[in-house]
Amino acid sequence: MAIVEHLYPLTGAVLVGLGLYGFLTLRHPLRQLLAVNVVGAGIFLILGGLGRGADSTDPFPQALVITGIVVAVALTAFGAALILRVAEDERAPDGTAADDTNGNHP
Amino acid sequence: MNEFLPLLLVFLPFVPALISFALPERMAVWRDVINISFALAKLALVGFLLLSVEDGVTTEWRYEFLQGHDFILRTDAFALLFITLSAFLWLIATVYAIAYFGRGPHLARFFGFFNLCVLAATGVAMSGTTITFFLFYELLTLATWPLVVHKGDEKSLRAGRIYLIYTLAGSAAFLAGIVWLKSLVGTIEFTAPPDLSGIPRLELTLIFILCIGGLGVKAALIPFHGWLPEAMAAPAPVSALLHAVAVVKAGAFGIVRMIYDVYGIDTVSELGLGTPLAVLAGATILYGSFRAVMQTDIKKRLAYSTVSQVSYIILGASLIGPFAIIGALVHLVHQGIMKITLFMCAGALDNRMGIKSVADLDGAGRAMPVTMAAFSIGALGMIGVPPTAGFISKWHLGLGGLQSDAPWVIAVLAGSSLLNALYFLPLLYRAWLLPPSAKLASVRELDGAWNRMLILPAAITALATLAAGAFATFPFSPLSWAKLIAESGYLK
Amino acid sequence: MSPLDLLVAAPLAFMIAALLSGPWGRWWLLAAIPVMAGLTVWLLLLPEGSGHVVGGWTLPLGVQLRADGVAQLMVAATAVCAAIVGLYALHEFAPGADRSETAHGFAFWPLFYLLWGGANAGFLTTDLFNLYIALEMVSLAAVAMAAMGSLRAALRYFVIALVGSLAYLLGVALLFSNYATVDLTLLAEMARPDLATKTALAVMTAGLLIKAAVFPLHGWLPPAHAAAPAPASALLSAIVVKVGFVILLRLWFEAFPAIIAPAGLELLGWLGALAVLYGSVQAIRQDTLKALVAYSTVAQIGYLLLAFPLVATAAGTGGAWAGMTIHATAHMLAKAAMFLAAGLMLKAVNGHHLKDLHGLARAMPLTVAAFGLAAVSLMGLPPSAGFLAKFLLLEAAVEQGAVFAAAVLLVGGLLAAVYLFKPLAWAFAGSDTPVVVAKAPLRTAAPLALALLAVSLGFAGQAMVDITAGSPWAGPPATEAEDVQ
Amino acid sequence: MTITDYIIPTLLYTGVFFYAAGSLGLLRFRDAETRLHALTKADNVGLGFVALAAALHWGSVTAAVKIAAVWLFALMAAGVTAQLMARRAKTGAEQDTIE
Amino acid sequence: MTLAFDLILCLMIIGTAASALLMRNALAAIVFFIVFGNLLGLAWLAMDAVNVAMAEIAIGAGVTGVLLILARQRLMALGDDLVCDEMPGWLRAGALVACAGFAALVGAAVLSVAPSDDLGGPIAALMPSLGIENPVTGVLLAFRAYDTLLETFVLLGALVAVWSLAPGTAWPHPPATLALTEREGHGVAAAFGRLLLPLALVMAAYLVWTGSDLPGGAFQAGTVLAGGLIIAVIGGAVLWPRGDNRLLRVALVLGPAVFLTIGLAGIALGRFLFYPPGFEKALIVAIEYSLALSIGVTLALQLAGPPVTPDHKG
Repeated sequence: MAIVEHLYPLTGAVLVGLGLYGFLTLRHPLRQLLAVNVVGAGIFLILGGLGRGADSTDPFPQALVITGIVVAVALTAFGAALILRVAEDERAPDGTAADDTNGNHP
Repeated sequence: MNEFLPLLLVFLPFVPALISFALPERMAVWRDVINISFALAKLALVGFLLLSVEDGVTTEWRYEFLQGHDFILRTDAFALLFITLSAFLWLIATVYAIAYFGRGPHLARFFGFFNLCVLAATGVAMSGTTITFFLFYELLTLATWPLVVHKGDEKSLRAGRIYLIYTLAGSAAFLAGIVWLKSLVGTIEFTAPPDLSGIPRLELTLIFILCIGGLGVKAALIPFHGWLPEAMAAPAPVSALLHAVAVVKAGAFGIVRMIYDVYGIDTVSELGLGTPLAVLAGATILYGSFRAVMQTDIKKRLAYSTVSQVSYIILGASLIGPFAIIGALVHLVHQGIMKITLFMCAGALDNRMGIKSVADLDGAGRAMPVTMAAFSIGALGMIGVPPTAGFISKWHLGLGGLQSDAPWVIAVLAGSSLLNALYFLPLLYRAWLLPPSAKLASVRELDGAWNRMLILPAAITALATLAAGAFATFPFSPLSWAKLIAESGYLK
Repeated sequence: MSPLDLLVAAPLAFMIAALLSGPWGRWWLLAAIPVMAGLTVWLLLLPEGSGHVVGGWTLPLGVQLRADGVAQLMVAATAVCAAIVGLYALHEFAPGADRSETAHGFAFWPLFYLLWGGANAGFLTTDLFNLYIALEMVSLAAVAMAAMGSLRAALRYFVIALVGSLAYLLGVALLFSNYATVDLTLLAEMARPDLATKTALAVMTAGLLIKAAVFPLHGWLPPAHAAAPAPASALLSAIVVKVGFVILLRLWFEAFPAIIAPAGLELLGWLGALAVLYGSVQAIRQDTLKALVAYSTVAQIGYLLLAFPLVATAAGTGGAWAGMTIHATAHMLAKAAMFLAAGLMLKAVNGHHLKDLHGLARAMPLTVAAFGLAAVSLMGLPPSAGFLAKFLLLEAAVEQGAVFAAAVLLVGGLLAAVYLFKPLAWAFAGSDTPVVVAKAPLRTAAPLALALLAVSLGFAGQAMVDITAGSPWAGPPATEAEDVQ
Repeated sequence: MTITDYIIPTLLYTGVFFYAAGSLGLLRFRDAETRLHALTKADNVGLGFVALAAALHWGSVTAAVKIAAVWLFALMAAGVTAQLMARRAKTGAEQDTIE
Repeated sequence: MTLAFDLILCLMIIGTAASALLMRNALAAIVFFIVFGNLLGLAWLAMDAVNVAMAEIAIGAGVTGVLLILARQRLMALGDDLVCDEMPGWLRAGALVACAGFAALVGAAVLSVAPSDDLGGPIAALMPSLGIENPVTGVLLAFRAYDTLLETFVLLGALVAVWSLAPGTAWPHPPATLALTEREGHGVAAAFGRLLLPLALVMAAYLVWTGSDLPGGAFQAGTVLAGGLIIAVIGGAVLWPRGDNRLLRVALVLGPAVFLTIGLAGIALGRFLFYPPGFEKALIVAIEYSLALSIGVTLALQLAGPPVTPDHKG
């Protein structure tokens, strides 16, 4: 039965939709980052789930997924740092926390 | 004959352009010397070519910049007519510009772009294909913009903006036209008109309208003339160059090429495109003259006069007949010489005495007799008084109108001459016959080398105006050359 | 031995070197330029279409690299841009006063090489998953560089770029599941017009359109490109957006030309037209210089898409194809030149607005000249490479009777003239010579060289056309004819 | 069927029982300390039973050693986190809560 | 595994994902995300993809979860409560419909493809020549070593990118400390950290070694190492190094550098990233060990965030 074979990739499709909805409706960048990670997980499930044979899973998509996960975490780390720096910058618009090359501390 | 000669001729001004850009202001003398010597060198080169072309030898240089698209420079008789004019007037205008600006600041840029302008104008003349023509035509637009905005004040910037919008829009239309035509008949060389018989009339008409519309912007055909009076904000040497040689002539030149070398007179008359264009040109002539009468600013009056006078060329070209085309070609040269005289004089009056408006002219003839004499010759030429050059043009155009069964042309010419008289004669009257103001009385016209250099070019072109009229039947006169062109190619 | 992998490996090696060298890291550029120049020349000398699978494995397992025309042209243009922008950046991204590292001065260089290597990787590979990684290399470096100017704009860029990457990845996942390969050349042989393929193509295209900042998905570009430091802006506008564009080309014209619906091509063409018009109008409305230049990028990318339907329907001549790729190249050079020139001018007057440029043509004639020459190419005026591209596209449009596309090409050029002559008019305004804060005579050479190249490449038109014609899909009927022989 | 086939499920169910008890405690108890108490103790016992079942299932000494190591790690981690969480709860640094 | 198990697992995955997205409380959302990641790991196990399961749990749930928690904590300290503005209902409904439609489209596309293990056979055929038995490692470090090479540079580049965000005065100081105060239980954590770091090292080494034949490998090992480092930092057993610490730089680039060097050395023998016959396993293991070290340090520093000015509390 198709649905049974496709259970995990279909779950992946649902995750993609859910994550996208979260991305569109959540207006905080960190929450959007989380939503994007959900989308990513969904894509990986599709990639891996459709590479599943009778008794084993194709190692090729597995490798792609691992690569994808690592790339995703690298971007998430950078994104989180960027979000933090934006928040810091907004809290201190006079440049105390930002690039204070002008050095005009009070 | 060396095949690189056309290339050399076109790109010769590039050398003084680069040198002018590079030399610091304190070496201005060197800049002047180099500019003048290159202008002389070019004139010599042109003279050499003139002799060979008269023998029927044309040289060309080709480079395939894209498959199926040749870049061709060719020295045919028509090209040489324009080149001779531009080389001669370049020398004149260079001398005049040096004297006009003296040792003002930021002239490196001016002379650099001035040279590029001449390069582009020469390229326009020598283009052997529509695409080549377009390349130089656009380069001309670009090179003149910095000249128009040279003063940098609000008025010049506005003029520059208007100039760009008009001319670039025109070029876009022209480009669309030539690409369209190319897609129908392939590359068009200006040696013989291509066979257009298989192409729908509507398409041909539309392409013609696109091309003439595009070229008409630079030629200041109504309703595309709006940029020209605005561009008067530029310094006098620029106005002289733009309105006598480079820009408007490039447009008029292009229209002649379109009619005679791209479409061919047979196709044009078969499509019935000549008469509407002639009517438009006639309307421009009258409109321009009429507007000129109403101007109080001398340069503006001259500008509208240009609008009117350039259309004589288009009128002659579109009438399609032996006399008409000769009139058109000869007027290309004559109008150049006369108009540059007028602009140089106007510039000199402004430069020396601050005269800008017609009302300031009272008694100027007594303060600056040589200048005003030159001005008067130019003005009489414009009106068409014999034996000036202008008379020759108008005579041939009138004959051409009769020959082409368009007697209304005579009316246009008469009306225009009347209006010409109406806007030039009051100037002459004021300058010669009214007493000068106290301010003017103190001016010594020819004191100092600078001042003599300022007056000399106008005097030379004024004499040329007389000579072109008086010696019109001599070999190498503009008229004989125009006849040569007409006989060698444009008359079947 | 082959330059294909070295062109990626060398920048990465320099990235490591720069990381290890601390405050001296920037000087590796002087070694990188000759190395990359040599490799690029080598690449250009390769017979077209030559390639290999990395590590000596075979398809469909391995990653295939290939030197086709568009890759050769893009890699070469990238090398020129990166080298010159890098030289310009030597001053801007330098150690602090006491020879100590600064965050930007240190971090720029590894990111610069990452971007360079990533762009080369993207241009040279035929593997869709490998392209994903290349895309991320470039995006990561690009966002970090944008963050050096404005954190806020960078965050916006980052979030949107992330969505674009994931959309692309989703397509890759579907394609792999469907065909058991991610190699373009194999996909081209197997392509079937089924639901999975179409869905994959749609989401990948959407993702790439985001990355290439195509209207209406361009929103992230102007703030990010306008705020970044000049060398970063130059790299972003010149190189980064082109990577997404090249992948789009490969998908639409190499892997799946057979299943692309004409409606899809038309849609892209319309988007391109809207981008040209919208970007130009927005550029006209800007009163800060870098925002103007950034919106110009939005408009210029529109031309690339405008060409899609023209390329697809071109009957063998490949004129539209050549026009499109030459436009990408010309835009690379001209836009990099323009951003660098803008950076110099703004730094010199210590301002951001167009009116701050008042009279600058007298104080910095060479820089203004560089800006003007770059503008000539962007406006598509002769004799620049930009003109050549526009001319070829116009010719294709007229031949195919695509009146609307032809009109957009012409009107777009006019609008470009309107917005580009605005800053130039300010530079020519007045009659006094303004006092500038900082003149950088040596660095002026960078934008000038790029701009001169953009203009003079117009003379090498046929050479570029020949290079780009060496792509497997440069003209579908012609390629088939060659196969028959 | 050998005897291990009966022992393994028995151990598993026992483990699950302890897990269930721990989770129940987490849900039902009032304050942080008692919740921690339920979680750490009951769950680790549960894990122990499951680990034992797994070790028997594989039936090799190396596997058993690895599983024992896993259990020890878990115990240690649970102890440390419980400590830290309890301190946190005590000192009243209460900004990080899930209401 | 039975269908019921798969079904329940999938429903739980979807449920936790929905909770992670829809919870108003950010911490709850992140916790649900971590649970979601772990359940995904289970799903990968159910699909016999143990390598992926380990990566997902360690990196997808673990590292990403810690990243999010840390980011949230620091944002809270800055007065950002991570509460999203409510969107108008009609917009949300529109988004819901659009996303549901999109999910349905993707679902339909997924259903139209029959799952199959197409490349398992060709890969298995090539594995003996590599001398290793874990086919996923084979793909990662042999057939698609080029991808993996680039990916390690993405990871390295991401750290440089994080560093580039440092405020002007902060570089090259260390990132904000994570160490607990005495009152928060510094002593306990320190003891645990000191114990765990060597254990993590051993474990990472084991994971790499076993990764050539059994599930495991550089990425999983690197994550374990990163975890050990983070816990050691929390306990104060290890201090964050300065950004310009030479040893640190060497540790960061070691993996990518070794990988690249071996790749370039391959040119001498034929092709970039070509492993000479007989040396495949040795080279792969060498790459993996160096990578694991670099990945561990890189991930740990990515978690730490950009450097801060010394007097600045993170």
